[in-house]
Amino acid sequence: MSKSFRKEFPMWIGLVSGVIVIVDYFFNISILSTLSKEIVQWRNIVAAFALALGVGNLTRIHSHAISQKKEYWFFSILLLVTMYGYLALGLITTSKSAPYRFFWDNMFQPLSGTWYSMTVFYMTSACWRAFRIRTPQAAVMLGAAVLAMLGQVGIGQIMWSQLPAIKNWLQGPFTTAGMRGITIGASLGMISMSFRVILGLERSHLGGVGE
Amino acid sequence: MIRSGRVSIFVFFVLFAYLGYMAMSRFKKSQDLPIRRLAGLDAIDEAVGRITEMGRPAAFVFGNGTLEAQWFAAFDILRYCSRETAKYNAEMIVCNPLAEVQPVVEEVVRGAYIAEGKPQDYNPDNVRYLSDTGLRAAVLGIFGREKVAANFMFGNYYHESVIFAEAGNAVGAIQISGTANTHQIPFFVASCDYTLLGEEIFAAGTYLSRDPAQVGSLVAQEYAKYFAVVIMIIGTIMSTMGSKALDQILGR
Amino acid sequence: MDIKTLGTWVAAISTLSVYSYLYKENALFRAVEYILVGLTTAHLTVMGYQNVYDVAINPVMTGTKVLMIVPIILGLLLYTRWSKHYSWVSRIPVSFMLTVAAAVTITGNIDANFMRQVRATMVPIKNLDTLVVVVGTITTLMYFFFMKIRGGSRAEGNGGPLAAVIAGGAELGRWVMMIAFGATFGSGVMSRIGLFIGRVQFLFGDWLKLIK
Amino acid sequence: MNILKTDIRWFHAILVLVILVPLFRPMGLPLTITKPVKDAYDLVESLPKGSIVLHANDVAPSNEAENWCQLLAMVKHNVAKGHRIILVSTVAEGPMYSDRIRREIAEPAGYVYGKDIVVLPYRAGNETAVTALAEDFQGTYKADYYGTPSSQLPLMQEVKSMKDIAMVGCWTSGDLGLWYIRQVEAKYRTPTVTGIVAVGLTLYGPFQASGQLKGLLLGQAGAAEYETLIKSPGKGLAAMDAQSMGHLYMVLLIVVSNIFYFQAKRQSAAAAGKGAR
Repeated sequence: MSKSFRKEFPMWIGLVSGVIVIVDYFFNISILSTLSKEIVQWRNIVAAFALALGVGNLTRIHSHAISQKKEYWFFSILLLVTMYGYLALGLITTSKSAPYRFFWDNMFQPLSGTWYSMTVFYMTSACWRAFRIRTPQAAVMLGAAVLAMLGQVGIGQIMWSQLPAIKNWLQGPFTTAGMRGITIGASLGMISMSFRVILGLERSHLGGVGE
Repeated sequence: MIRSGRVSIFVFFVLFAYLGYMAMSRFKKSQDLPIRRLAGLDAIDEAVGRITEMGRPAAFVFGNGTLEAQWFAAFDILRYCSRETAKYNAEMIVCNPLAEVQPVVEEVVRGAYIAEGKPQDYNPDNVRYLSDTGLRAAVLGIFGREKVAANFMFGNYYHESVIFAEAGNAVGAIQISGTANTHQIPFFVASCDYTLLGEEIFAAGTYLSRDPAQVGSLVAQEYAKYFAVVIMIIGTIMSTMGSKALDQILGR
Repeated sequence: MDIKTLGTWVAAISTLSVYSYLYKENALFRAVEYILVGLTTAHLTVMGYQNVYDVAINPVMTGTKVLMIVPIILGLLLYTRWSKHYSWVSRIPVSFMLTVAAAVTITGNIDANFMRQVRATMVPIKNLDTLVVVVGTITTLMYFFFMKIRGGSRAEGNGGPLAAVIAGGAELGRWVMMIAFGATFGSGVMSRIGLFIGRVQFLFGDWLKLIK
Repeated sequence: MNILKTDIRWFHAILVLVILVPLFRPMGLPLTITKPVKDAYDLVESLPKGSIVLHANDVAPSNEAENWCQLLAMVKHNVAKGHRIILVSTVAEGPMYSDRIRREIAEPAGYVYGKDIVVLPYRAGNETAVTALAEDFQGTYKADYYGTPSSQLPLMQEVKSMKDIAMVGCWTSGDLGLWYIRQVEAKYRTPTVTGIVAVGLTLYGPFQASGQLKGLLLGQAGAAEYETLIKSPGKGLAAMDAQSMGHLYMVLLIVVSNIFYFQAKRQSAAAAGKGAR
């Protein structure tokens, strides 16, 4: 098949489905409405198929590491065994079975929760390292952060009874204004970026080689 | 036919597209780039220079959020970073949390190497799928073991922003970040050397590629912002005087 | 040792291995890191498979919704990536996934994040709060004017009155953003400490039974 | 010695102590009940016995520390008032937490599965999933999380539309509450409350102010306030003193680091001055 067909055909499939979803958003046409709902659901299904690509990528990288005896190759074995073992367990016994739940409850869940909780340590180092009054604007950011922090806990209320009100003021009008300004600008960026993707003007994903 | 409540948005959308098209054709003729330089982008070149000098790798980390426009903007920046690293024979590890874009990420990086005339240097093992929850662990591990000297963080970021930014700092990496997620921008601003705020991540791609379609849509965005400012001023004056007319028209 | 106690021990050891990174990257951490990547990938795939089975495969097999064959075929086409000659075919589903995501981004943003935000700013100015919202939003948006008109006025002093207004507005917008960033950073602290307290309550409560 | 170059791990170690001590020795710092939490409490309090409450449970490991204690507090209140509970989720982990509610709270209180409480499976699709369940609840859930057909669950038979739901609670770190505001509250006027993580105030504050949300629980503090109202101290309340000390510690770090920073800057400026002479 010709080279341009290989490029154009996927683009047209995308264009048609994208346009259907957008037209359905603006216009009430029953057939498009049904189709658009289907398309959005189809996308989620296709995306689920893509998960196997992730499995493939990990398998390739880690079997390389093992066969070439790269540094840490032993851990690659651990990864592959865990991944395929858990995958088999889930596919054979389903995710509701007790053994599957055991690993989910006692490994996945605490590990994942612990990862999130690590943020507090990095917040600590950010507080120590990053908040320096180098410019007047940095001073304003620092001041707002300190007031907001003290205003939202009991100890701040003991220190100064007005702190919660100040915190609410900073997190109210100022945060609304600053974040809304960013949101309006960013939404325009998102719309035009997405529009280019639909029209095929942005096509690095279609085997574009940066031409 | 047209859904109620979406008339004004539809008119806006059509005008937006039309303006973008006009600006695109104008730029094709004049080639005059009408936008200012963004500071964070010079820093990318600086960072690539640094990793080349130090002989340590860079990391490009996507945010953990679902697939939407910020990802596309991140692809554009990834392409630029990959081309720069390919040009100077430096190494860059790409960390991707989302399986559905894994083919795209691989294509972008491979394409950058081909564009630089070095397809043989492309190492697919450096484009790593790490799964959403796994990403956090793996990125910290990669930072710690590979001692990355530069860290690019772009896309749909959540919680992980502060972890990656501070962990990257702990290994001494120069850090450039960008996201449109307002709840994460503060952490990037506090911890990174350069941060692209909100819409700037979309403008970055335009500046880097100078692609007519991108320039065109950036100009359209600019007009839309003028429109928004003017509308907000008029609307506020009107509502202060007690008229809700403009709000009602826009709500049609 | 019953299964519940075993589970708690596994969870506690996993938790401590992760925290060990804060001291130094080490073998225990590395093991947990690799396990977590493997576990998550498998978990997502299992969940994805079950979703595909419920929503697509089953309806096709039982004939209740034969149309669901379309996403199944598209999904399978993804795997042509692994073939040398037909890998271009995988661009069809990739293009489909990306454009639909793009379309959903547009429909999700154009009203909620653009028009509604603009309309929400058109409030009657009654007090300081509303003034801050209106002026703050407008000036922050001015910060994102990328065209050269703004740079011209400030750097070269040749921009004319409009450019001067925009430059001034953008500067004010930067201050507003900095306050917003500080306040948001501050409110983030509560979530982050909360997450850590959750783990501490697990370690010292559920595991060691030292706190209630 | 340059204190600014202190090994950051010392600060991490101190942080652990700062959080641990108040957990072992609570100080009983004051806690003001905020209006949005009181509003949520009043709403639950006002619902008659037997009302059907829909909890959209998007608790996952990432938001467990904040949303889980909020949800528990409200479910305990629901159970105390004899409300019947339906749990749905738009995140994959949600049903596993809902299952814990059934096992750990509802059934010990004498709730009968299928009649007083139902756990429904996860539905992908985010806002589209919410739209679907709002438009056709019984059609969206043909079976429960355990695979029992909905036709065999009496509670499911009672929910013909969202109008049969007395209250919706959304527990999330993301946009879930906004979807319910748009798809359920706006269309069926079902009273909606949301529990969110502390950073979510910017997102939900406006809807609370406009009355679209009937109540709002913000982070662990929201849970702690609710626990105070229902007089059942839980993990949220236990955490509040540690929160206070943690916040104070972070503020001190910022202030102290800046003092040393300015001192160092003055010293280097003075040294440069001498060199110039």
